[in-house]
Amino acid sequence: MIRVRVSPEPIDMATELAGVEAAGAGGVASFTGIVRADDGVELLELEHYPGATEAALTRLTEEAIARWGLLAASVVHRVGSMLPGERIVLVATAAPHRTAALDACAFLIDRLKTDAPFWKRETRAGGRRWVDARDADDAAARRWD
Amino acid sequence: MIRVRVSPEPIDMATELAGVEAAGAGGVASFTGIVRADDGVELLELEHYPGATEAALTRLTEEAIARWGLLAASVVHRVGSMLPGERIVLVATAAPHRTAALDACAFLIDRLKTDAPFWKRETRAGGRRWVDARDADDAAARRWD
Amino acid sequence: MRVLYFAWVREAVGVDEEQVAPPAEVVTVADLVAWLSGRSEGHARAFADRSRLRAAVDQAFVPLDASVEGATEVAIFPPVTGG
Amino acid sequence: MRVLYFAWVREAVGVDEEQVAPPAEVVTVADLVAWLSGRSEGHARAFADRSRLRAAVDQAFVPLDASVEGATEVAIFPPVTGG
Repeated sequence: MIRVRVSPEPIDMATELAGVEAAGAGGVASFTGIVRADDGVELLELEHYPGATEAALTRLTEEAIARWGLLAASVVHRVGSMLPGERIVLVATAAPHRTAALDACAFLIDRLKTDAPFWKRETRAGGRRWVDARDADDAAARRWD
Repeated sequence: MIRVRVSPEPIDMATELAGVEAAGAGGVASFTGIVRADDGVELLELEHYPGATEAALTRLTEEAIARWGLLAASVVHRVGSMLPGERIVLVATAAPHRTAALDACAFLIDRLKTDAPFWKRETRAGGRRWVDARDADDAAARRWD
Repeated sequence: MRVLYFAWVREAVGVDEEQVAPPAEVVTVADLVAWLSGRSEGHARAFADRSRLRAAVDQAFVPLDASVEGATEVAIFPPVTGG
Repeated sequence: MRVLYFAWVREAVGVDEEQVAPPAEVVTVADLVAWLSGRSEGHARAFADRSRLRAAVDQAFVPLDASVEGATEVAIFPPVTGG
Protein backbone atom coordinates (compact mmCIF):
# COMPACT_ATOMS: atom_id res chain seq x y z
CA MET A 1 0.00 0.00 0.00
CA ILE A 2 1.41 3.35 -1.04
CA ARG A 3 -0.35 6.64 -0.52
CA VAL A 4 0.89 10.11 -1.50
CA ARG A 5 -1.31 13.13 -1.12
CA VAL A 6 -0.71 16.90 -1.37
CA SER A 7 -3.78 18.84 -0.37
CA PRO A 8 -5.07 21.93 1.43
CA GLU A 9 -7.28 19.71 3.61
CA PRO A 10 -6.39 19.19 7.29
CA ILE A 11 -4.62 15.89 8.00
CA ASP A 12 -6.72 13.38 9.93
CA MET A 13 -4.39 11.13 11.94
CA ALA A 14 -6.84 8.32 12.65
CA THR A 15 -7.80 7.93 8.99
CA GLU A 16 -4.25 8.11 7.66
CA LEU A 17 -2.77 5.72 10.22
CA ALA A 18 -5.62 3.23 9.81
CA GLY A 19 -4.69 2.88 6.14
CA VAL A 20 -1.09 2.01 7.00
CA GLU A 21 -2.02 -0.26 9.90
CA ALA A 22 -4.35 -2.23 7.64
CA ALA A 23 -1.29 -3.67 5.84
CA GLY A 24 -1.03 -6.24 8.67
CA ALA A 25 2.60 -5.47 9.64
CA GLY A 26 3.93 -5.78 13.18
CA GLY A 27 5.06 -2.18 13.47
CA VAL A 28 3.89 1.23 12.31
CA ALA A 29 6.02 4.35 12.73
CA SER A 30 4.89 7.89 12.07
CA PHE A 31 6.26 11.40 12.07
CA THR A 32 4.03 14.45 12.12
CA GLY A 33 5.35 17.96 11.49
CA ILE A 34 3.29 20.61 13.23
CA VAL A 35 3.29 24.43 13.04
CA ARG A 36 5.07 25.35 16.27
CA ALA A 37 3.02 27.25 18.78
CA ASP A 38 5.99 28.64 20.67
CA ASP A 39 8.10 30.73 18.30
CA GLY A 40 5.89 33.62 17.24
CA VAL A 41 4.61 32.30 13.92
CA GLU A 42 1.01 33.39 13.40
CA LEU A 43 0.42 31.85 9.99
CA LEU A 44 2.34 29.40 7.82
CA GLU A 45 1.77 29.18 4.07
CA LEU A 46 2.97 26.29 1.96
CA GLU A 47 3.41 26.57 -1.82
CA HIS A 48 4.21 23.59 -4.04
CA TYR A 49 4.89 22.60 -7.65
CA PRO A 50 1.76 20.70 -8.70
CA GLY A 51 2.57 17.43 -10.39
CA ALA A 52 6.31 17.56 -9.72
CA THR A 53 5.75 17.49 -5.95
CA GLU A 54 3.52 14.42 -6.06
CA ALA A 55 5.97 12.70 -8.44
CA ALA A 56 8.92 13.43 -6.12
CA LEU A 57 7.04 12.11 -3.08
CA THR A 58 6.01 8.98 -4.95
CA ARG A 59 9.61 8.28 -6.02
CA LEU A 60 10.83 8.76 -2.43
CA THR A 61 8.12 6.51 -1.01
CA GLU A 62 8.85 3.77 -3.53
CA GLU A 63 12.54 4.00 -2.64
CA ALA A 64 11.70 3.59 1.07
CA ILE A 65 9.44 0.61 0.38
CA ALA A 66 12.16 -1.16 -1.59
CA ARG A 67 15.00 -0.28 0.81
CA TRP A 68 13.26 -1.30 4.07
CA GLY A 69 10.81 -3.93 2.82
CA LEU A 70 7.83 -1.88 3.95
CA LEU A 71 4.32 -3.31 3.72
CA ALA A 72 2.81 0.18 3.50
CA ALA A 73 3.87 3.81 3.42
CA SER A 74 1.92 7.03 3.40
CA VAL A 75 3.11 10.60 2.86
CA VAL A 76 0.53 13.35 3.26
CA HIS A 77 1.59 16.99 2.96
CA ARG A 78 -0.66 19.94 3.45
CA VAL A 79 -0.42 23.09 1.29
CA GLY A 80 -2.03 26.52 1.66
CA SER A 81 -2.46 28.35 4.98
CA MET A 82 -1.97 26.77 8.41
CA LEU A 83 -2.23 28.03 11.98
CA PRO A 84 0.03 27.13 14.94
CA GLY A 85 -0.75 23.64 16.19
CA GLU A 86 -1.96 22.43 12.77
CA ARG A 87 -0.30 19.48 11.03
CA ILE A 88 1.90 20.24 8.00
CA VAL A 89 3.05 16.74 7.09
CA LEU A 90 2.50 13.13 8.10
CA VAL A 91 4.80 10.27 7.17
CA ALA A 92 3.75 6.76 8.21
CA THR A 93 5.43 3.41 7.50
CA ALA A 94 4.54 -0.20 8.24
CA ALA A 95 7.10 -3.01 8.44
CA PRO A 96 7.46 -6.45 9.98
CA HIS A 97 10.07 -5.06 12.43
CA ARG A 98 10.23 -1.81 14.35
CA THR A 99 13.70 -0.71 13.24
CA ALA A 100 12.73 -0.84 9.57
CA ALA A 101 9.55 1.15 10.19
CA LEU A 102 11.34 3.82 12.26
CA ASP A 103 14.36 4.15 9.94
CA ALA A 104 12.16 4.40 6.84
CA CYS A 105 10.07 7.06 8.56
CA ALA A 106 13.20 9.10 9.37
CA PHE A 107 14.45 8.66 5.78
CA LEU A 108 11.16 9.88 4.31
CA ILE A 109 10.91 13.04 6.39
CA ASP A 110 14.62 13.86 5.97
CA ARG A 111 14.59 13.41 2.20
CA LEU A 112 11.18 15.03 1.70
CA LYS A 113 12.72 18.23 3.06
CA THR A 114 15.37 18.37 0.34
CA ASP A 115 13.84 16.44 -2.56
CA ALA A 116 10.24 17.65 -2.83
CA PRO A 117 9.36 21.10 -4.18
CA PHE A 118 7.60 22.88 -1.32
CA TRP A 119 8.22 26.43 -0.07
CA LYS A 120 7.21 27.85 3.32
CA ARG A 121 6.29 31.42 4.13
CA GLU A 122 5.83 32.57 7.73
CA THR A 123 3.81 35.46 9.06
CA ARG A 124 5.02 36.92 12.37
CA ALA A 125 4.37 40.23 14.07
CA GLY A 126 7.30 41.59 12.05
CA GLY A 127 5.73 40.64 8.72
CA ARG A 128 5.69 37.89 6.16
CA ARG A 129 8.83 36.18 4.87
CA TRP A 130 9.94 33.13 2.90
CA VAL A 131 11.72 30.55 5.09
CA ASP A 132 15.39 29.92 4.22
CA ALA A 133 16.59 26.38 3.53
CA ARG A 134 18.70 24.97 6.37
CA ASP A 135 22.16 23.41 5.97
CA ALA A 136 21.21 20.98 8.75
CA ASP A 137 18.43 19.62 6.52
CA ASP A 138 20.88 18.98 3.69
CA ALA A 139 23.17 17.14 6.10
CA ALA A 140 20.27 15.07 7.47
CA ALA A 141 19.21 14.08 3.95
CA ARG A 142 22.77 13.11 2.95
CA ARG A 143 23.08 10.55 5.75
CA TRP A 144 20.79 8.28 3.69
CA ASP A 145 22.99 8.38 0.53
CA MET B 1 3.43 16.20 29.56
CA ILE B 2 4.08 12.59 30.48
CA ARG B 3 1.56 9.80 30.18
CA VAL B 4 2.03 6.13 31.08
CA ARG B 5 -0.85 3.71 30.95
CA VAL B 6 -1.14 -0.08 31.17
CA SER B 7 -4.66 -1.22 30.50
CA PRO B 8 -6.81 -3.90 28.86
CA GLU B 9 -8.64 -1.18 26.91
CA PRO B 10 -8.02 -0.84 23.15
CA ILE B 11 -5.59 1.96 22.22
CA ASP B 12 -7.22 4.92 20.49
CA MET B 13 -4.62 6.58 18.23
CA ALA B 14 -6.39 9.91 17.74
CA THR B 15 -6.87 10.47 21.47
CA GLU B 16 -3.36 9.43 22.46
CA LEU B 17 -1.61 11.43 19.73
CA ALA B 18 -3.73 14.52 20.38
CA GLY B 19 -2.39 14.60 23.95
CA VAL B 20 1.22 14.59 22.72
CA GLU B 21 0.58 17.06 19.89
CA ALA B 22 -0.98 19.51 22.36
CA ALA B 23 2.49 20.15 23.81
CA GLY B 24 3.07 22.61 20.95
CA ALA B 25 6.29 21.03 19.63
CA GLY B 26 7.31 21.05 15.97
CA GLY B 27 7.50 17.28 15.60
CA VAL B 28 5.68 14.24 16.93
CA ALA B 29 6.96 10.70 16.35
CA SER B 30 5.10 7.53 17.15
CA PHE B 31 5.58 3.79 17.06
CA THR B 32 2.70 1.35 17.26
CA GLY B 33 3.20 -2.38 17.80
CA ILE B 34 0.41 -4.44 16.28
CA VAL B 35 -0.49 -8.14 16.50
CA ARG B 36 0.69 -9.41 13.13
CA ALA B 37 -1.98 -10.72 10.85
CA ASP B 38 0.38 -12.75 8.67
CA ASP B 39 2.15 -15.32 10.84
CA GLY B 40 -0.58 -17.61 12.11
CA VAL B 41 -1.17 -16.07 15.55
CA GLU B 42 -4.86 -16.28 16.44
CA LEU B 43 -4.72 -14.70 19.89
CA LEU B 44 -2.06 -12.81 21.83
CA GLU B 45 -2.20 -12.53 25.61
CA LEU B 46 -0.15 -10.02 27.57
CA GLU B 47 0.60 -10.46 31.28
CA HIS B 48 2.31 -7.79 33.38
CA TYR B 49 3.55 -7.06 36.90
CA PRO B 50 1.09 -4.49 38.23
CA GLY B 51 2.81 -1.53 39.82
CA ALA B 52 6.33 -2.54 38.77
CA THR B 53 5.42 -2.27 35.07
CA GLU B 54 4.01 1.24 35.39
CA ALA B 55 7.02 2.29 37.49
CA ALA B 56 9.47 0.92 34.89
CA LEU B 57 7.66 2.70 32.04
CA THR B 58 7.59 5.96 33.98
CA ARG B 59 11.34 5.77 34.67
CA LEU B 60 12.05 5.07 30.99
CA THR B 61 9.83 7.91 29.83
CA GLU B 62 11.43 10.37 32.23
CA GLU B 63 14.86 9.28 30.97
CA ALA B 64 13.78 9.93 27.37
CA ILE B 65 12.37 13.35 28.25
CA ALA B 66 15.62 14.39 29.92
CA ARG B 67 17.91 12.90 27.26
CA TRP B 68 16.16 14.35 24.19
CA GLY B 69 14.53 17.46 25.64
CA LEU B 70 11.06 16.19 24.83
CA LEU B 71 8.04 18.42 25.39
CA ALA B 72 5.77 15.40 25.80
CA ALA B 73 5.93 11.61 25.81
CA SER B 74 3.29 8.95 26.06
CA VAL B 75 3.63 5.18 26.52
CA VAL B 76 0.44 3.14 26.41
CA HIS B 77 0.63 -0.66 26.63
CA ARG B 78 -2.28 -2.99 26.41
CA VAL B 79 -2.59 -6.14 28.56
CA GLY B 80 -4.99 -9.07 28.38
CA SER B 81 -6.17 -10.70 25.14
CA MET B 82 -5.67 -9.23 21.66
CA LEU B 83 -6.56 -10.34 18.15
CA PRO B 84 -4.47 -9.97 14.96
CA GLY B 85 -4.52 -6.35 13.78
CA GLU B 86 -5.05 -4.97 17.28
CA ARG B 87 -2.57 -2.51 18.83
CA ILE B 88 -0.32 -3.81 21.62
CA VAL B 89 1.70 -0.71 22.38
CA LEU B 90 1.93 2.94 21.39
CA VAL B 91 4.92 5.18 22.07
CA ALA B 92 4.65 8.84 21.10
CA THR B 93 7.12 11.68 21.59
CA ALA B 94 7.05 15.42 20.90
CA ALA B 95 10.18 17.53 20.41
CA PRO B 96 11.19 20.81 18.79
CA HIS B 97 13.14 18.87 16.12
CA ARG B 98 12.34 15.69 14.23
CA THR B 99 15.53 13.78 15.00
CA ALA B 100 14.99 14.11 18.76
CA ALA B 101 11.39 12.94 18.49
CA LEU B 102 12.27 9.94 16.28
CA ASP B 103 15.34 8.88 18.30
CA ALA B 104 13.45 9.13 21.60
CA CYS B 105 10.64 7.05 20.12
CA ALA B 106 13.10 4.33 19.03
CA PHE B 107 14.77 4.42 22.47
CA LEU B 108 11.45 3.99 24.27
CA ILE B 109 10.24 1.02 22.24
CA ASP B 110 13.68 -0.68 22.31
CA ARG B 111 14.13 -0.28 26.06
CA LEU B 112 10.50 -1.05 26.91
CA LYS B 113 11.08 -4.50 25.42
CA THR B 114 13.89 -5.31 27.86
CA ASP B 115 13.14 -3.12 30.90
CA ALA B 116 9.41 -3.44 31.52
CA PRO B 117 7.87 -6.61 32.97
CA PHE B 118 5.46 -7.88 30.33
CA TRP B 119 5.09 -11.44 29.03
CA LYS B 120 3.45 -12.53 25.79
CA ARG B 121 1.64 -15.77 25.10
CA GLU B 122 0.56 -16.73 21.58
CA THR B 123 -2.21 -19.04 20.47
CA ARG B 124 -1.71 -20.70 17.10
CA ALA B 125 -3.28 -23.74 15.48
CA GLY B 126 -0.56 -25.78 17.20
CA GLY B 127 -1.51 -24.54 20.67
CA ARG B 128 -0.66 -21.88 23.20
CA ARG B 129 2.91 -20.98 24.14
CA TRP B 130 4.88 -18.29 25.96
CA VAL B 131 7.00 -16.21 23.59
CA ASP B 132 10.77 -16.45 24.06
CA ALA B 133 12.83 -13.32 24.61
CA ARG B 134 14.94 -12.41 21.57
CA ASP B 135 18.69 -11.72 21.63
CA ALA B 136 18.08 -9.09 18.95
CA ASP B 137 15.93 -7.15 21.41
CA ASP B 138 18.74 -7.15 23.99
CA ALA B 139 21.14 -5.86 21.35
CA ALA B 140 18.69 -3.15 20.26
CA ALA B 141 18.25 -1.99 23.86
CA ARG B 142 22.01 -1.90 24.49
CA ARG B 143 22.66 0.54 21.64
CA TRP B 144 21.19 3.25 23.91
CA ASP B 145 23.60 2.58 26.82
CA MET C 1 8.20 -12.04 52.46
CA ARG C 2 5.77 -11.97 49.56
CA VAL C 3 6.90 -13.92 46.47
CA LEU C 4 5.25 -13.31 43.08
CA TYR C 5 5.43 -15.49 39.96
CA PHE C 6 4.66 -14.55 36.37
CA ALA C 7 4.09 -16.23 32.99
CA TRP C 8 5.22 -19.89 32.75
CA VAL C 9 6.91 -19.69 36.17
CA ARG C 10 3.50 -18.86 37.65
CA GLU C 11 1.89 -21.71 35.72
CA ALA C 12 4.51 -24.25 36.82
CA VAL C 13 4.42 -23.20 40.48
CA GLY C 14 0.63 -23.22 40.38
CA VAL C 15 0.00 -19.99 42.31
CA ASP C 16 0.60 -16.36 41.38
CA GLU C 17 1.89 -15.37 44.80
CA GLU C 18 2.66 -16.76 48.24
CA GLN C 19 3.81 -15.53 51.63
CA VAL C 20 7.03 -17.24 52.77
CA ALA C 21 9.45 -17.01 55.70
CA PRO C 22 12.82 -18.28 54.43
CA PRO C 23 15.50 -19.27 56.96
CA ALA C 24 18.44 -16.98 57.74
CA GLU C 25 20.80 -18.79 55.32
CA VAL C 26 18.71 -17.57 52.37
CA VAL C 27 20.69 -14.42 51.43
CA THR C 28 20.38 -14.03 47.64
CA VAL C 29 17.62 -14.49 45.06
CA ALA C 30 19.42 -17.68 43.95
CA ASP C 31 19.32 -18.96 47.56
CA LEU C 32 15.60 -18.17 47.71
CA VAL C 33 14.96 -20.01 44.43
CA ALA C 34 16.86 -23.07 45.69
CA TRP C 35 14.94 -23.03 48.96
CA LEU C 36 11.56 -22.53 47.18
CA SER C 37 12.35 -25.51 44.90
CA GLY C 38 11.76 -27.80 47.87
CA ARG C 39 8.19 -26.67 48.41
CA SER C 40 6.54 -28.72 45.62
CA GLU C 41 7.15 -30.54 42.37
CA GLY C 42 5.75 -27.48 40.58
CA HIS C 43 8.31 -25.20 42.24
CA ALA C 44 11.10 -27.65 41.39
CA ARG C 45 10.00 -27.75 37.75
CA ALA C 46 9.66 -23.96 37.50
CA PHE C 47 13.13 -23.36 38.94
CA ALA C 48 15.01 -26.28 37.29
CA ASP C 49 16.87 -24.07 34.77
CA ARG C 50 18.17 -20.96 36.53
CA SER C 51 19.40 -19.46 33.24
CA ARG C 52 15.76 -18.99 32.24
CA LEU C 53 14.85 -17.05 35.39
CA ARG C 54 14.85 -13.32 36.08
CA ALA C 55 13.95 -11.53 39.30
CA ALA C 56 12.88 -8.27 40.87
CA VAL C 57 13.35 -7.30 44.51
CA ASP C 58 10.87 -4.73 45.76
CA GLN C 59 9.88 -4.13 42.11
CA ALA C 60 13.41 -3.40 40.80
CA PHE C 61 15.04 -5.84 38.33
CA VAL C 62 18.10 -7.50 39.92
CA PRO C 63 20.55 -10.28 39.03
CA LEU C 64 20.02 -13.63 40.79
CA ASP C 65 22.99 -13.02 43.07
CA ALA C 66 21.36 -9.88 44.51
CA SER C 67 20.37 -9.88 48.17
CA VAL C 68 16.82 -10.50 49.36
CA GLU C 69 17.58 -9.47 52.95
CA GLY C 70 14.96 -7.02 54.20
CA ALA C 71 12.89 -7.38 51.01
CA THR C 72 9.12 -7.29 51.31
CA GLU C 73 8.40 -8.41 47.73
CA VAL C 74 10.42 -10.70 45.46
CA ALA C 75 9.22 -11.61 41.96
CA ILE C 76 10.52 -14.53 39.89
CA PHE C 77 9.71 -14.73 36.19
CA PRO C 78 11.02 -15.51 32.67
CA PRO C 79 12.86 -12.93 30.54
CA VAL C 80 10.38 -10.20 29.61
CA THR C 81 8.73 -10.05 26.17
CA GLY C 82 6.62 -6.91 26.02
CA GLY C 83 6.27 -4.29 23.31
CA MET D 1 8.94 26.45 -23.70
CA ARG D 2 6.87 26.94 -20.55
CA VAL D 3 8.74 28.55 -17.65
CA LEU D 4 7.35 28.31 -14.09
CA TYR D 5 8.36 30.36 -11.05
CA PHE D 6 7.78 29.60 -7.37
CA ALA D 7 7.98 31.34 -3.98
CA TRP D 8 9.97 34.62 -3.94
CA VAL D 9 11.19 34.05 -7.51
CA ARG D 10 7.55 34.08 -8.60
CA GLU D 11 6.86 37.21 -6.57
CA ALA D 12 9.87 39.07 -7.97
CA VAL D 13 9.16 38.09 -11.59
CA GLY D 14 5.51 39.02 -11.10
CA VAL D 15 3.94 36.04 -12.90
CA ASP D 16 3.77 32.36 -11.98
CA GLU D 17 4.42 31.12 -15.50
CA GLU D 18 5.13 32.32 -19.01
CA GLN D 19 5.59 30.89 -22.49
CA VAL D 20 9.00 31.79 -23.98
CA ALA D 21 10.98 31.02 -27.15
CA PRO D 22 14.67 31.43 -26.25
CA PRO D 23 17.22 31.78 -29.09
CA ALA D 24 19.43 28.86 -30.11
CA GLU D 25 22.39 30.06 -27.98
CA VAL D 26 20.37 29.33 -24.80
CA VAL D 27 21.63 25.81 -24.01
CA THR D 28 21.66 25.47 -20.21
CA VAL D 29 19.37 26.56 -17.37
CA ALA D 30 21.97 29.22 -16.52
CA ASP D 31 21.80 30.52 -20.12
CA LEU D 32 18.01 30.63 -19.86
CA VAL D 33 18.16 32.53 -16.56
CA ALA D 34 20.60 35.07 -18.07
CA TRP D 35 18.39 35.50 -21.12
CA LEU D 36 15.19 35.82 -19.00
CA SER D 37 16.89 38.50 -16.86
CA GLY D 38 16.57 40.88 -19.79
CA ARG D 39 12.78 40.61 -19.93
CA SER D 40 11.96 42.99 -17.04
CA GLU D 41 13.32 44.61 -13.90
CA GLY D 42 11.44 41.94 -11.91
CA HIS D 43 13.20 39.13 -13.80
CA ALA D 44 16.56 40.84 -13.29
CA ARG D 45 15.90 41.18 -9.54
CA ALA D 46 14.70 37.56 -9.18
CA PHE D 47 17.76 36.19 -10.97
CA ALA D 48 20.44 38.55 -9.59
CA ASP D 49 21.98 35.97 -7.24
CA ARG D 50 22.33 32.64 -9.05
CA SER D 51 23.51 30.87 -5.88
CA ARG D 52 19.98 31.27 -4.49
CA LEU D 53 18.31 29.63 -7.51
CA ARG D 54 17.36 26.01 -8.12
CA ALA D 55 15.73 24.50 -11.20
CA ALA D 56 13.76 21.60 -12.59
CA VAL D 57 13.61 20.57 -16.24
CA ASP D 58 10.49 18.66 -17.20
CA GLN D 59 9.77 18.29 -13.45
CA ALA D 60 13.13 16.74 -12.49
CA PHE D 61 15.55 18.71 -10.25
CA VAL D 62 18.73 19.61 -12.18
CA PRO D 63 21.85 21.73 -11.60
CA LEU D 64 21.94 25.11 -13.34
CA ASP D 65 24.43 23.83 -15.92
CA ALA D 66 21.95 21.20 -17.13
CA SER D 67 20.62 21.44 -20.65
CA VAL D 68 17.21 22.89 -21.49
CA GLU D 69 17.34 21.74 -25.11
CA GLY D 70 14.10 20.00 -26.05
CA ALA D 71 12.51 20.80 -22.69
CA THR D 72 8.82 21.59 -22.57
CA GLU D 73 8.76 22.84 -18.96
CA VAL D 74 11.49 24.59 -16.95
CA ALA D 75 10.90 25.72 -13.36
CA ILE D 76 13.06 28.22 -11.47
CA PHE D 77 12.71 28.58 -7.71
CA PRO D 78 14.53 29.02 -4.36
CA PRO D 79 15.93 26.04 -2.37
CA VAL D 80 12.96 23.98 -1.16
CA THR D 81 11.69 24.19 2.44
CA GLY D 82 8.92 21.64 2.88
CA GLY D 83 8.23 19.16 5.64
